[in-house]
Amino acid sequence: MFSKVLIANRGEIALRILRACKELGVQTVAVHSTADADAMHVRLADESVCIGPPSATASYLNIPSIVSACEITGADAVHPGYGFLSENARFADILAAHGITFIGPTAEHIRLMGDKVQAKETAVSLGIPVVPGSKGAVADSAEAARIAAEIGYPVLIKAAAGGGGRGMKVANSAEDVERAFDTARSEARAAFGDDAMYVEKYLANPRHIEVQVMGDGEGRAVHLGERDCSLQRRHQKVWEEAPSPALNAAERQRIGKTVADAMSKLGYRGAGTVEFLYEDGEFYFIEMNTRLQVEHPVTEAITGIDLVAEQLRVAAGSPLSIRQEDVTFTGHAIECRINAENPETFAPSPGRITYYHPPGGLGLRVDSAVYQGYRVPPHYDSLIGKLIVHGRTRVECMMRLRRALDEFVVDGIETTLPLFRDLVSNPDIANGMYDIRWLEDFLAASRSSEKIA
Amino acid sequence: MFSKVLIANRGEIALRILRACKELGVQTVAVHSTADADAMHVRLADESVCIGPPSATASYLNIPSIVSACEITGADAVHPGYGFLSENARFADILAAHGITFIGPTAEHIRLMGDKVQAKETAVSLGIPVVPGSKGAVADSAEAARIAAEIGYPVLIKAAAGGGGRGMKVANSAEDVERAFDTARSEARAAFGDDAMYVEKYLANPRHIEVQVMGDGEGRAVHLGERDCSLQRRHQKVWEEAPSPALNAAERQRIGKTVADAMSKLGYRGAGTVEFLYEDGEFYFIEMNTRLQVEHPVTEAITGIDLVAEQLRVAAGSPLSIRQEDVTFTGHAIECRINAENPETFAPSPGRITYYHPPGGLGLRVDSAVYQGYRVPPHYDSLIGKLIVHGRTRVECMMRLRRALDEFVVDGIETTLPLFRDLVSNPDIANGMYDIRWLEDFLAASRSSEKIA
Amino acid sequence: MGDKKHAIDKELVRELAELLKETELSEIEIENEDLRIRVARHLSAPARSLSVAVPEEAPRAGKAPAGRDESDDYGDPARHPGCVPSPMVGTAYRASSPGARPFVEVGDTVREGQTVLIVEAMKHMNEVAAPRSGKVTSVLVEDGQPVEYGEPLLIIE
Amino acid sequence: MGDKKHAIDKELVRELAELLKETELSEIEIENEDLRIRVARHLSAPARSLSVAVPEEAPRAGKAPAGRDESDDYGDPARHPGCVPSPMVGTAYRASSPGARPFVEVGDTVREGQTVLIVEAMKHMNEVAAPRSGKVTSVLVEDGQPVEYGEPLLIIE
Repeated sequence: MFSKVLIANRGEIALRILRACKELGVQTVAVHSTADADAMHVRLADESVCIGPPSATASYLNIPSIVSACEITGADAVHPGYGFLSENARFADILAAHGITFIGPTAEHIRLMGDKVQAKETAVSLGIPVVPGSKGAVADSAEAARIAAEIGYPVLIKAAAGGGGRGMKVANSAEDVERAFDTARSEARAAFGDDAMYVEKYLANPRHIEVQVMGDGEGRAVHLGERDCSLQRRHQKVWEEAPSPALNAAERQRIGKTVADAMSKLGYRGAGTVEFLYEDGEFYFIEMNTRLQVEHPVTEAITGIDLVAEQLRVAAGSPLSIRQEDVTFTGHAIECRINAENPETFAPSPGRITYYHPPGGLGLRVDSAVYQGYRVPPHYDSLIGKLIVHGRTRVECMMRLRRALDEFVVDGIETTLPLFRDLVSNPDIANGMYDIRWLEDFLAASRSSEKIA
Repeated sequence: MFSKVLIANRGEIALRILRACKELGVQTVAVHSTADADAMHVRLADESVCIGPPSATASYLNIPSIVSACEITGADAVHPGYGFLSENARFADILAAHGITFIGPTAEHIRLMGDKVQAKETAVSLGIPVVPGSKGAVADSAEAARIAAEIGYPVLIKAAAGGGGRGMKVANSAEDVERAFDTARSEARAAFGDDAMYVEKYLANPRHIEVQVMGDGEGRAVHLGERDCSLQRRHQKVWEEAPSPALNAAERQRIGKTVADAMSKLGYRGAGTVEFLYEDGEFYFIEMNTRLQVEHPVTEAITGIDLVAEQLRVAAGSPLSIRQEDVTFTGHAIECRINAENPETFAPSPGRITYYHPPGGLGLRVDSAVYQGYRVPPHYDSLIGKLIVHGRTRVECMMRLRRALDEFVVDGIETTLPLFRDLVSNPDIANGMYDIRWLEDFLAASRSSEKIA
Repeated sequence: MGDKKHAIDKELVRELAELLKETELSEIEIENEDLRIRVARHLSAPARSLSVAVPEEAPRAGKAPAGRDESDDYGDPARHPGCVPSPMVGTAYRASSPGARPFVEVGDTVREGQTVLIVEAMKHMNEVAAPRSGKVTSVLVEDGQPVEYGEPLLIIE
Repeated sequence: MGDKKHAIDKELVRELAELLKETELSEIEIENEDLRIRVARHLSAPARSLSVAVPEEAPRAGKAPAGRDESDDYGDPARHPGCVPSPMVGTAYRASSPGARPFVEVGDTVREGQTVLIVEAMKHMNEVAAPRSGKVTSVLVEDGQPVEYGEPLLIIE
C-alpha cells in the first residue's frame, strides 16, 4: 500500500478519498486553492498545501503545482477524484515520469476512451453493443444522410469531442440532415475547437444505464451491477439508483458479463463505468468513464464494497479483493445530488451555510464536505452533498428517502432539497417509470403550472 | 398496520421510533415533558402533547397522562421504547383495557421475565442454560452456604429484584457467606423494598453475550445472532459489537437456535433479548429484556433488518417478515454510546450544544436526537447519541470507527467521545480480548497513571 | 410614528450588554412607565431554523404551544400572571354534565378553591380549583376540548 | 404607535446596528411612548470549533497557514504590505546554486525586477523577481524550504 496519497480534488469527493485513505492507514495530503483553505478535507488531512488562487485552471488543473506538492510532501500516489485531472492522460504521464502513481487506469486507456470515435471502435472490438451509426467521423452532410438512410431516422449528429449537450442535433428526416449537421458542426468548432462529427441512431425514450467495473490491470475484471441515472437535467445526473427499476435479472447478468469480459480483454485497471442508453431491452454504448463517478455510493450500498479502497489497492499492485462470484446485490439504493442552487431556476446559490443538520438513522449515508458556518465558494460546481439511502426493497428505500429529506436542513443558501421532496412523492418516480427526458419534461410542466397559478 | 402511534419516550429512541413509523406511513404522536418541548422528535412528529413537568415520574412514567394523550389524539398504539414504561406490565394491561395496542410482548411475559426467580425457572424449563445456583429464593445465609458448597466457590449472592449492581455480593469462601448475604440483603431491602435473595455460581472473567430474538406471538420466532456487550462501566454498556470476537460459528448457531426454540415454545411476541454470561465456551442465562435495546442497531447493521419496523408489524398482527433461513450475517458492526459526561470522571455534563457535526460517509450510522443549539436537559439519562459503524471485517470496522470518531464534533458540553478514541486504538480492543471487567480495570489504570504523571 | 428625533439611551444599552455578559443570561427585558427595553444575545444559531424540517405540521388544539415560541410573548396567556394552567393532559369540560350551567363564565367572581373546570383523564373527572380569588377575565378552552399539561385554561385577575 | 405617516428613522436603525455590533449583542429592543424598535443579528457559531476534530495535526513547514486564521493577524507576514508571496508551490532557494551567495540578505536594497529567490517546481527553476524597489527587512524562508502558493517569502519595505 502507499505510504502517502495526495488528493488532487476538492469538496465531497476529496473528503471521500481522505476517509478511504484513513481507513487503510494511509497518510493524506490535501491540496487546495486559496478559496478552499477552510475546507473540511483540508482540516482533516495529515498535511495540506495551497496550490493556487481560486480559479481551477490555476489550482486544481495546474499540473506543475500538483506535482510540486507531491515532491515537497513526499506523496507516492495521487488520487484525482472525478472531474478536474481525473481523465487527463497527460497528467498520468507526467506523474509516471516523476515516479508517482496515478490512482486510475493507464494513460493509454484514458486516451482511448477519451476520444469518442476510438472509444466506440474499441467497444465494438470488445463485444460491447453500440448505437448503430457511422464508423468514425463523417466528412459532410451528404455522407451523414447516406448513413442515416441505412440506420433509419431519427438520427443524432454529434461532435466527436462533444459533451454536455453541445455540438449535438437530431435529424428526423432526410430534409433535416444538412441543417442539423451544419449547426452541430459549427457549435462543435466553437465549443471544442474540433469539428469531427459522427452520426448515430437516435433513441426516442431511452434510459441511462451504466455498469460499474473494476479491473486489476492484469486481465481480471468484475462488474458491480448497473446504476440507473436516467433522471438528468441538461445532461447532469440528479438522481441515481441501483438496481434499475427497468432491468430484470437476466438483462443485468447479460450486460454485466459483457462489460466485465470486455474490461478483462482490455486489461483495464481500476474503477471504470461503461455508460449505455437502454431502450426496448437493448443496450447501446455511449461512453466509458475511466474514473470514479459521483454516484459510486449507490453501488457501494448494494454491494457492500468500498470502491475507493479497492481503487487504492489495485493501484498499489494488490489483486482485486473480490471475485465475480463474491459480488451479491442486496436491496435497493438511491442517491440524491444536493446542489447549492435554486430548486426551480437552478441558479447557483453560493454563500454561508448558517444552519446544517444532516439526517441520521438506519440505511442512510451522507457524503458532504460542508458544515455549519462553511461558505460555499462561487468558483466551482454547485454539488454540496449526496444523500444515499439504502433499503431492503425499492419501496422501503423510497419511504426512507422521504423521511430523510424531511429531516435534512441546510439554511443560508438555496439547495435542490425541495426538488427531491417533490420527486420522492411523484407517482412516476414511485413506479420507476421514467426515461432520460422525464425530468426536463417534469420541470417544464412545473414551470408552466406555476405561471397559470 | 396502525394508523397512529404514540411514542412514549424521549431522546434518540423516540426519534428512532418516529423514523420507523414515517417509513411505514404511520402517523406519529410525540409526548414530552416541559423540558423536552424543543426535542427533535417533537418537531418532526405529526402531533405532540405535553404530558407533564420535567420529572420523569410526572411525565414519561405518568400512565394516566400517556393514556389521556392517546385518547385526545386518537392514537391506536403505543411504542414504549426502552426504559421508562417499556417493561411495565401494568401499563400494558391499562393500554389493553383502553383498547390501545402496546407495541411489545404480553403483560404476562413482561411479568414473567421481570422477576429474576421466575425468569430463571422459565429459562430452565425452556432449555436455556442458566448459572448453577439456588432454585428460587434462599431463606438465610445457612441455606446460601449449603448451596455454595454444592456449586463451588466463588458464588454470587444477589437480590431477586436487583439490577444495576445493587444488592449483589461475592463470597469467595464459606467464611464470606454470612457477611455477604446480610450486606446484600439489607441493600436489597433499602433499594427495592424486597429482600428475596438467591445464590449462584460466580464467573471470574465472563463476557456479556446477548441474543436478539423476534417472535410473532403465534409460536414462530427467529434469532438475529448475538451482540457482545462486555465493555461496561458500572453495569452500563458502553461499546457493543456483533458478531462477538469470542464466538465461533458453531457456538453462534447453537445458542441462537436454543434461544429461538425457547421463544417459539413460549409464544413470545415482538423483540426481546436474552442476556448471557459467557465463559470457557459455556453460556449462562442472566435475564431476558422484553423490549427493544439501546444497542439494537448493531444487529440491524449486520442483518439488514429494521427491528423497529418489525416490532410494529408484529404488534399490528402481521407475520414476521423473516424466516430463520433468510437471516444472514454480513460483516461486523460496533456501536459507541456517546454520553454527555466527562470522559474521565463520568460526571454528567448537561447544557447547550454550541457546535454539532456528526461524521458521514460509507458504513456509518448516527442515531441521535441532538442538534446544534439543543440544550441537553439535566433531568434524564446522559445518552446523547450512538455511533454505529459497519465494515466487511472487524478490522475494516475498527479503522472506519477510528476515522469516524476523528470527524465527530460536539462542542459546548463534555462527551465520552475521547474515551472511544482511546478505546479504538487500544491493543486489547483491537484483538477483541476483553471481558466484562476489562473497562473498569482500564479506567482505574488510566486514573492511577494520571496521578503518577 | 413620530418624526421627532428618537434619542435612544445608548449608555443604557451598553450597561445592559455588560450585565448580560456578566450574568450569562441570554435576554434582559426592563419596562417602566415610559420605556421598555430588551437586549438579547443568542450564543448559538437559532434552533427554530430547524422548523423547516417539519414537512406537514398538522395544527390542532392539542398542539397549542405553551409559551414555547418567545417571539410570540405578547398576548400569550401562558405568560399572564392570572393564568390557570391545566394540571394534566385530558379533555376539558366547562360544566359538570352536558347541558348543565358552566362552572364559570367571563365576568364571574370566583373564590380560591372553587371548581372552575373539569379535566377528564382516563374516564376520571378531575376538578380544577381556582388557585386564587378574583374575577374571570378570560376562558381559553371550549367545552370538550383536548388540553395538554400546562395549557392555559382561563385567566383570573 | 401614531396613525400619521410612517416615516422610519433609518438613522436610528443604523445607530442601533452599530451599537449591536459594538456590544456583540444579537438583539436590542427599545420601546417608549411613541415608538417600539427592535434590531437583531443572528450570528452562527464560529467554524473554528471544528478544529477539535483534527486528531493529530502534523505541523510542518508546508502547512504554514497563509492568513487563514483572522485572530492571528498581528505579526502575520502575509498581511504585511511589503510581503512577497510565493507565486507557486515548490522548493525555495536563496541562491542560484549550492554554496553560492544568496540573491538577497536582510538589509539589502533591491530594485523592482531584481531576482530575490528561486522556487523550483518540477525541476524547473522559477526566478522570483522583486515586485517593487526597497529594502529587504525580513527573509522568511530557509534555503531549500518547501513553500505553498501564496506563502510569504520575504518582506521588502
